[in-house]
Amino acid sequence: MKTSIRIQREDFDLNREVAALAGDGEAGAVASFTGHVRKEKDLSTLTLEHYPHMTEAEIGRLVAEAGTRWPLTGVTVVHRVGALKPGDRIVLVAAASQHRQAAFAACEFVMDYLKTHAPFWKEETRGHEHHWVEHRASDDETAKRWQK
Amino acid sequence: MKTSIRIQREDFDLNREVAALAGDGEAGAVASFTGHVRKEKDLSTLTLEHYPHMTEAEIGRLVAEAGTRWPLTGVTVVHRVGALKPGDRIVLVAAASQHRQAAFAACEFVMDYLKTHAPFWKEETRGHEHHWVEHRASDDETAKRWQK
Amino acid sequence: MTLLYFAWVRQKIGKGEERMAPPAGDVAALIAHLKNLGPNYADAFADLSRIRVAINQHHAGLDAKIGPDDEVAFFPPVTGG
Amino acid sequence: MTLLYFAWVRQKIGKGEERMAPPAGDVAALIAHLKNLGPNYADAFADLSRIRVAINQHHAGLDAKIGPDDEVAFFPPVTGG
Repeated sequence: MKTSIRIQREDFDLNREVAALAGDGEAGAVASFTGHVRKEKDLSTLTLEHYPHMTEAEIGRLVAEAGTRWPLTGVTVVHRVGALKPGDRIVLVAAASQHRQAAFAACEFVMDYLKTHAPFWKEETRGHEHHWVEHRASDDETAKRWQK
Repeated sequence: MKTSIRIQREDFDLNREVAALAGDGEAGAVASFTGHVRKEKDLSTLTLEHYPHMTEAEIGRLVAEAGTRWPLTGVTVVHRVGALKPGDRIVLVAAASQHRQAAFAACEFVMDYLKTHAPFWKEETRGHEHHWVEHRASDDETAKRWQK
Repeated sequence: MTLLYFAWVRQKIGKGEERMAPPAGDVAALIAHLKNLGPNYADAFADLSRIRVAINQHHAGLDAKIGPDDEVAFFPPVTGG
Repeated sequence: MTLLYFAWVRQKIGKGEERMAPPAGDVAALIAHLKNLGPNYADAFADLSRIRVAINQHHAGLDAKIGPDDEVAFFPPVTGG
């Protein structure tokens, strides 16, 4: 399974990421998820902090677990950090397989666990106010559906 | 709900399609699926034929149904026709929402029904042999899970 | 009535489109009529389990009624995506 | 022992990283030790339901044992993705 996990400030190129997973036809199905900064009243900046090294390690563990659950040919996770604006892309999770349902399930699984396990924190800037985004209990509930 | 359905010979730009759905932050979540021509022994070309007008109409009905089932801000479907090579992209289905699970479910729903309902046919070329791809009964089974 | 044929149905019949004024009835009656037009039609419609039908660009069954202004399409089970 | 703090835990304590040789024990004992170091620590650890822990870059619980060579991180529940 080809695995690529990157934490970076820069944006990513979806065409390139999906092409790398599809290869010359090794995978027939690529499911992707992109998370974007929502437009909200007065929100000017969303700043992402993370725990270097643990982030990559934790996502690596989630991706490896996905590889044991579904027949995947590759998984790519790119998560941005630093200051982002409404509409900016925050995260990409893409999973490739010969089987459509495996690609979808793995993509959703990695995304759900990334939300609950990967050490990132979002701080919102609204006018002169800064505040840390609260973790949502609903994300914990969503992730629980994958428990065996 | 922003809807874009296109049948075309040309490839598509994933960055542009996803950006159009995310807008300036109207949607926080975009789930995408791309189907690619698989590399198989002796397969040189996969040629796609369709039923013009019905294709767009049928996909439009699937997308409208998805819009009644999930809170979506937009859906884009691009399906290529003509002669494709291994690794080439065949289809894009992308669904945008404020909610991650809605985006994933709608994307998978549209893809499943497109496979069983949209009037496309694939012909494989292997050496000097041409043959029409057989419909897979497993696709019908997969689509049945969405029946209410 | 406009008749459309796609994929191997088109290849077996030898054309993609034709206009016709068949006897009134349902899709099954139309197919019975077509099968009498020649061995190419008889070959295309030899196994109805492999034939799908659309009327005016909506999927339909063999028992659907059709009239002179309808567009009726015959094709194999779809294989897109 | 290396201690790391992230997000508002970092802001309340006033630093992101420090080295320390606390008494041996589990994470809960370490937190009790830290809370005695000053009001900034006491504030950061006032509500343990809002604190998450990692030991050597693996999520861990308050009852996990820790030693002098460990990297222990404290942070709020995560909000990435």
